[in-house]
Amino acid sequence: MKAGAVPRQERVSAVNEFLSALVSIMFHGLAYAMILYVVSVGLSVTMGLMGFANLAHGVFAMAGGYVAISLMSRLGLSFGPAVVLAVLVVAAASVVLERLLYARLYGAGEIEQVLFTIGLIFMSIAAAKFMFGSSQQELVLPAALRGEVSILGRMFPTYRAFIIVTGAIIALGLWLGLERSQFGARVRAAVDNRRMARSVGIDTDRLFSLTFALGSGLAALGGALGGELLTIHPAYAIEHLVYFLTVVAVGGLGSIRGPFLAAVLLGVGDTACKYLLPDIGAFFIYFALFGLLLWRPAGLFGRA
Amino acid sequence: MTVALETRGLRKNFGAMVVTNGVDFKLAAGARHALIGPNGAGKSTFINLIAGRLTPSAGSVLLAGENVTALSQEARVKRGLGRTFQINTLFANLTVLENVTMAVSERLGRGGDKLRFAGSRRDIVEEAYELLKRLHLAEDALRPVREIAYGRQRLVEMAIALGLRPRVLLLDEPAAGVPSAETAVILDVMEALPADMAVLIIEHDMDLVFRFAKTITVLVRGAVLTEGTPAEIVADPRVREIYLGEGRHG
Amino acid sequence: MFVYRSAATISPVDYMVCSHRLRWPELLPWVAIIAAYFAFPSYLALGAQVMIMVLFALSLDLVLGYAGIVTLGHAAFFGVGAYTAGILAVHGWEEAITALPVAAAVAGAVGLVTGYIILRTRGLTLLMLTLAVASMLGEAANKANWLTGGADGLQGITLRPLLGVFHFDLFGRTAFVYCALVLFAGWVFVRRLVHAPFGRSLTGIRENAARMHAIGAPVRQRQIIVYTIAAALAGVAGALEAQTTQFVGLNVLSFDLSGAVLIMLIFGGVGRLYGAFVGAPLYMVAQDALSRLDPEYWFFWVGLLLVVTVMFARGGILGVADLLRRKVMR
Amino acid sequence: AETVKVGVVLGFSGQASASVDQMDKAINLYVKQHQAELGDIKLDLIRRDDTGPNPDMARRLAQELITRDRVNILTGFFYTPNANAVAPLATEAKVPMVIMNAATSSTMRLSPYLVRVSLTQWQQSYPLGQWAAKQGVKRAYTAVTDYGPGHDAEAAFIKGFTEAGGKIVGSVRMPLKNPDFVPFLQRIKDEKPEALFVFVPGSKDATALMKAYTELGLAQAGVRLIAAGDCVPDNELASMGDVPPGVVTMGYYSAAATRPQNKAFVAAWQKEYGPDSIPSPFAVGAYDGMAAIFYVIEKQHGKIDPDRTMALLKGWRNDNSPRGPVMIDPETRDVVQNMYVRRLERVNGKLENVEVETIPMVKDPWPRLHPQ
Amino acid sequence: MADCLTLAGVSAGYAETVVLEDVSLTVPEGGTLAILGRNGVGKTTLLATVMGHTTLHRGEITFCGRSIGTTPIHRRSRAGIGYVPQEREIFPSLTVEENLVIARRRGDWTLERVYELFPSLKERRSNMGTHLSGGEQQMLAVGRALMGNPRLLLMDEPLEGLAPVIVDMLMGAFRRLRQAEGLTIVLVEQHARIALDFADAAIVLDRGRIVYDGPSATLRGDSERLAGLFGVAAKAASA
Ligand SMILES: Nc1ncnc2c1ncn2[C@@H]1O[C@H](COP(=O)(O)OP(=O)(O)OP(=O)(O)O)[C@@H](O)[C@H]1O
Ligand SMILES: Nc1ncnc2c1ncn2[C@@H]1O[C@H](COP(=O)(O)OP(=O)(O)OP(=O)(O)O)[C@@H](O)[C@H]1O
Ligand SMILES: [Mg+2]
Ligand SMILES: [Mg+2]
Repeated sequence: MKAGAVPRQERVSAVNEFLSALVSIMFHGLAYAMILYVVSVGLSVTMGLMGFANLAHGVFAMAGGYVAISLMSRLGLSFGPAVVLAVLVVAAASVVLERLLYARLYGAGEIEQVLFTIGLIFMSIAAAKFMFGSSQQELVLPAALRGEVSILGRMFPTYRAFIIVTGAIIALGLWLGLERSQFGARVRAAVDNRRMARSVGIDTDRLFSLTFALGSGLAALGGALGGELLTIHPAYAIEHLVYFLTVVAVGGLGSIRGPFLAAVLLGVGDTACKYLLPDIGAFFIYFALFGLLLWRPAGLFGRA
Repeated sequence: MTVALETRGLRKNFGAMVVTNGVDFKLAAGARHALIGPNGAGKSTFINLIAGRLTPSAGSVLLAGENVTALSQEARVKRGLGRTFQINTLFANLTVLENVTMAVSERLGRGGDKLRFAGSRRDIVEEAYELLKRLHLAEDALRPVREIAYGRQRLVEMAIALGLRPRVLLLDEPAAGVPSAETAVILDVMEALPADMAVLIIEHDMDLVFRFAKTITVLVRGAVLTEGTPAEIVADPRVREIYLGEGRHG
Repeated sequence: MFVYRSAATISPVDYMVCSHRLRWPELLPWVAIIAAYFAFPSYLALGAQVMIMVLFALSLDLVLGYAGIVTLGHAAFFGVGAYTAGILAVHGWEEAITALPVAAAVAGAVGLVTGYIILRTRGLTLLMLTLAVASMLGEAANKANWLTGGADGLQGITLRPLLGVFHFDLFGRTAFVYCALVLFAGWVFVRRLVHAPFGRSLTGIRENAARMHAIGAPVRQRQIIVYTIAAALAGVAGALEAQTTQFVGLNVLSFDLSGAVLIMLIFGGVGRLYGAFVGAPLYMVAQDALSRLDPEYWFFWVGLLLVVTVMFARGGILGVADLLRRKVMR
Repeated sequence: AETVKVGVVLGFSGQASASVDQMDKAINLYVKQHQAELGDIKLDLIRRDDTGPNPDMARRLAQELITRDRVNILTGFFYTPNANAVAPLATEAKVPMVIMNAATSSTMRLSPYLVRVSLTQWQQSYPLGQWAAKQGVKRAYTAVTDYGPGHDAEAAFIKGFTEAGGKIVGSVRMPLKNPDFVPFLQRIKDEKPEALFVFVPGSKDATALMKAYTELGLAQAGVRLIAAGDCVPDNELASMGDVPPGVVTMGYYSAAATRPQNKAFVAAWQKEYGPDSIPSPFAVGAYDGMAAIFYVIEKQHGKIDPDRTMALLKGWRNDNSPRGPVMIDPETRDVVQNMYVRRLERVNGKLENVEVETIPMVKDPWPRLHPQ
Repeated sequence: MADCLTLAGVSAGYAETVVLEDVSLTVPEGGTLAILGRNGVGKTTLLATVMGHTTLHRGEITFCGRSIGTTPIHRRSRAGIGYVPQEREIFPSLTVEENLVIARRRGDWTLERVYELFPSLKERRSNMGTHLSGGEQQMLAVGRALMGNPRLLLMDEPLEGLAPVIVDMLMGAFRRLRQAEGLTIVLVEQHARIALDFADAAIVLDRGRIVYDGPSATLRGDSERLAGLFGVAAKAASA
């Protein structure tokens, strides 16, 4: 055997190592991204389409998580039905909240909306703590989602693979169902000018209730599905707020595709940065936010 | 004749659509000039290019011989350019008087004063009030703009521009939405403007145009179709076909 | 906007010329502060902190209320001011009063630079950029252990007695009076500013930037200037905090603080100069009282207070006050 | 009768409310159990919420407690910066201050009126480093949260580990606001060290970290997890999922400890707060803090003199603590206690920190290594 | 012919402010009514009141025999009232086509037909609503109202900012609409001549009250009376 053989082998293994690092960055990044996406796209809907600065969006995600977990632990439902039911429950509850409170603030300035939603966050933190205690809740995954699966010759947690697939399906569904339908246009019309929208026959109240339910339902879905990754605890809404806002801002307000791309960028970027340059890990998100927003102030898919 | 405003090969496109297509245009000091043309011909765009609200894709804008193409809107205003907007662009929550005072105090370079109270310059407020009186707006002086009728808001548009005492005044459909009776007010005011002020007016109200303008440019699809006196323009069959229509204004 | 009803008797010109005149209710905060000093000698520490927040909220009002720039990162400047004053003191500059202008200058410089970069954007984008600026500064302060003490906080601040006579006492008397005087100066300055043409033009920019351009106002420049001024003012507030607490922790740069000052201002009323004077004390006193009654769940009640305020008191406490006054005058 | 006022400054709301909740429960439990010992001395506990790492607020609250409520003793202090900000007041007002949690070594030097009953990072991570090396671990990786206590833990572990002959193959500092630890652990998994030392603040982060450890199968890949006790708070174990057994931590208290003092404590706790409630080390810190405070009150018959109090506290010793013997070093005023090597195991289907080795009466090594 | 729109003793305004006082009028099905009057007399307020944008203080509004005084705005629209507001109120975040499509309701008017009427809109179909010239926005506002296939069309100065040829074309189109489809039209217009030429009946408002109500022919021939009503003599004479 020639002398050069050993170094070549080493080189091959270095390349392999690099590739496998890449695969795992992509994998974990995507899993994280999908949860960010599902929650944030709901915010993109309420904030972008409806123009409501809903900082309390995370509350609905948290509620989704709590409801799903309670359904599982107290009523013994299994994961799937619990998540679906949680989404329905939260969406329904959000409509009540919307009719009673949010609706009165549609005309108000964003400043008022900010104050109101911060108030809601405070109340939700206290309420969650009161009802469920201050420690975090464990989401018990069904056996099928535990353990690892092999992807491209590496082992990966099944749960995360599941998240990635589900997230992608939801994204596709939303894109087909929302971005390409008239629904979005109607909502935007209603936000631009409520009176005129009504004058062309749009029932803005009903439309807003529906939209709001959709946004909060998505949040609940993200909260419940992602409960294992972004754990459910009373301060959930405030803790992840910056991430949700970032995804929406970078994606472009009101867009459905935008947050997807933004979530992937941020999720994978964040993961890559933690993996490769852990010491500046905390800065990544802000650098990314800074750079992306200065480059495209309206977000990746925002309307100018 | 001194040229107050000139454009050379001015061009603007939005994406693939060319809205202003190489316009060479001159406005003499003291001119009373009208710009007419079909809807979407590019008249407002032309004004926006001159005022610096839009950046041209090519060509240049000269104010009193100075090339101002690269300058900001505010720099052009400082060099004597004033304009109105076709679609009301006002401080809706401020009073009518505040709206106009704002313009006057910017003209006098006082707008950035930080440690002197705004009210300490009574002359500024008085000048603004005088303008309101001329435009028959005095009774509404202390009402927030959003509460007054649309037609009167159009007059506030005009008052703000006049508060700048520009050497070149660009008026984008000042009479649109102003009832016939009040158009007379606008006409009066315009006719009383200083003789050396160059005025370019866009208007679809041909009565007003023919009474006021000494010269007219017809813009079609972003390019100058023809230029001439009112009589020449009315007589031009192309203009009648494209813009004026038959049987009227004859 | 004033009630134009009362203007019927005087000419519009007179009315506008007089609009900056000092009205008696404007002196109420000062009466209250002096009264508080004598009436609540055991609450002076809280009083000093309230006044610092008032000054901080006042600076935010310039940006948010007058210039219409919504920011979630105003703590950046407060923090920079606090760290500046703190670091100066740790390194031997133990004179408090002269440290204030330095803190203002440093915070102002940060405001100028960041403002220059981010003020070209609007809305949510701007909001996120302000947040990013503050967060990056916070992370940097955490990392720069050697300078800031990192998460353990900056220790070892000692100050010479003010004017060589008044040392910062345990009861907070000196701190109270010191903060009150600085706040007074800040108020005089801000009041001048907002009643000056500059302040009016900020309103113009907020209302309709397109028109401001068209009347020849240098819009961006004015925005950057007001952002810088507000940053400097926030820096002074931060410096006061560092000096009266004699400690600086990472929280001075936190999102929580940015949020808190925003809440206080909106609670009081935005864009009306006195929102800060009403919002900060009420909010802080409410928080203090509620947290004493119910240390575990007090923020539920604070949240409820905010929600109720928004529902029934648009425009904050002062907004309601205005409304009531108008009703009464009818 | 005398009244003793004790100001308790803790973050009842805010990020660490779960841990503070434990402390509050412990305080109440102690008072309930021992009230009688005070006789007719009235104990007035005044709780104030500093809302989190909020030094200015903590300082203001302490100031008010001192000037307005005229407290005799200050206690609580979850966060180091808060304790640090209050320390000068303790000196100025001569109010003894019993730190129930904040764990940065240098804090003690800020005032002669401080004592600490919890622990220091050095006290726990330094011996852990030594222990690990002695177990034959050659190559270790450290991962800590990027803030003061994390830095301390990192330095302490590395010092202990390398002094005993180990080698550090890599170190990473993870951001404070960090929802997902998987990327860091994946990287470490790829590096294949023999052991991974971890410090993260308790509660949420701890659970997230343990989950990531489980999910990635680090144990199966041959990476042993050795951690500061904060990573496995007893009260959070139930929500950590299928953590593979064998995680080793160093800590001063485990609810699973079998010594009688602890059994009695846990029994009393569960009687009070329900059978599902499990006391955490935070609780024991607060519990012992109350013990120290009760001690000085009784000794002085309710007439608290600051200097006498400090003299009493220096050298105070309690053999009845649930954590085993504990005392205050008269010199540094810092806590001296047994440190336990614990292994995470499933006992009757529940995860527990089983004490496997005791390192008796550990002093904080930091002052020795960092002379003034 | 049945009455399409009736106002009986209507007083309306903004919040507490009363602008219209005791206004009564009737427009028969397929009829056309011109509303004239000076600046700020309440013309816009009148149309807005029918649409439900204002506060109705007193009186009754009947549309196709049904009282609609308290009906929500969108139901009025769905019942067949189309509205072209004075300030156009194009939805800025929608494209031209979206502006039209969201107003679509079953009927003869389709996207194609609107584009046929205003070919320049078709060219700009994917422009954002406010990236249109003033005149184009006006066309869009009219087109949007037509998309709803109304039985009653309320138009507040729909000709403002339109080129003379387009004005001619549009007025012609309205005439055909009225004849072919029996559309009822209420038109506010500053140019009295155009309005009076077009409408069967006219009302003149002054400070919120009706000061003339009758056939437009009467006014058309009587420029003195017109001038007396609201001083448009100069204008009318010059036409
Ligand atoms: N921001 C923009 N993006 C794309 N197209 C635009 C934009 N602004 C204007 N246009 C188009 O440019 C053309 C010229 O518009 P402009 O406003 O200059 O017309 P105009 O001559 O003033 O017409 P009008 O008399 O109706 O006001 C129009 O067809 C318009 O749709
Ligand atoms: N939002 C409002 N709040 C209070 N008053 C208003 C409001 N809008 C209009 N007004 C007042 O109502 C009166 C009638 O206004 P309206 O707009 O109906 O007049 P108009 O006849 O349509 O005038 P124009 O010819 O200028 O369009 C005016 O005096 C106006 O000041
Ligand atoms: Mg135009
Ligand atoms: Mg009108």
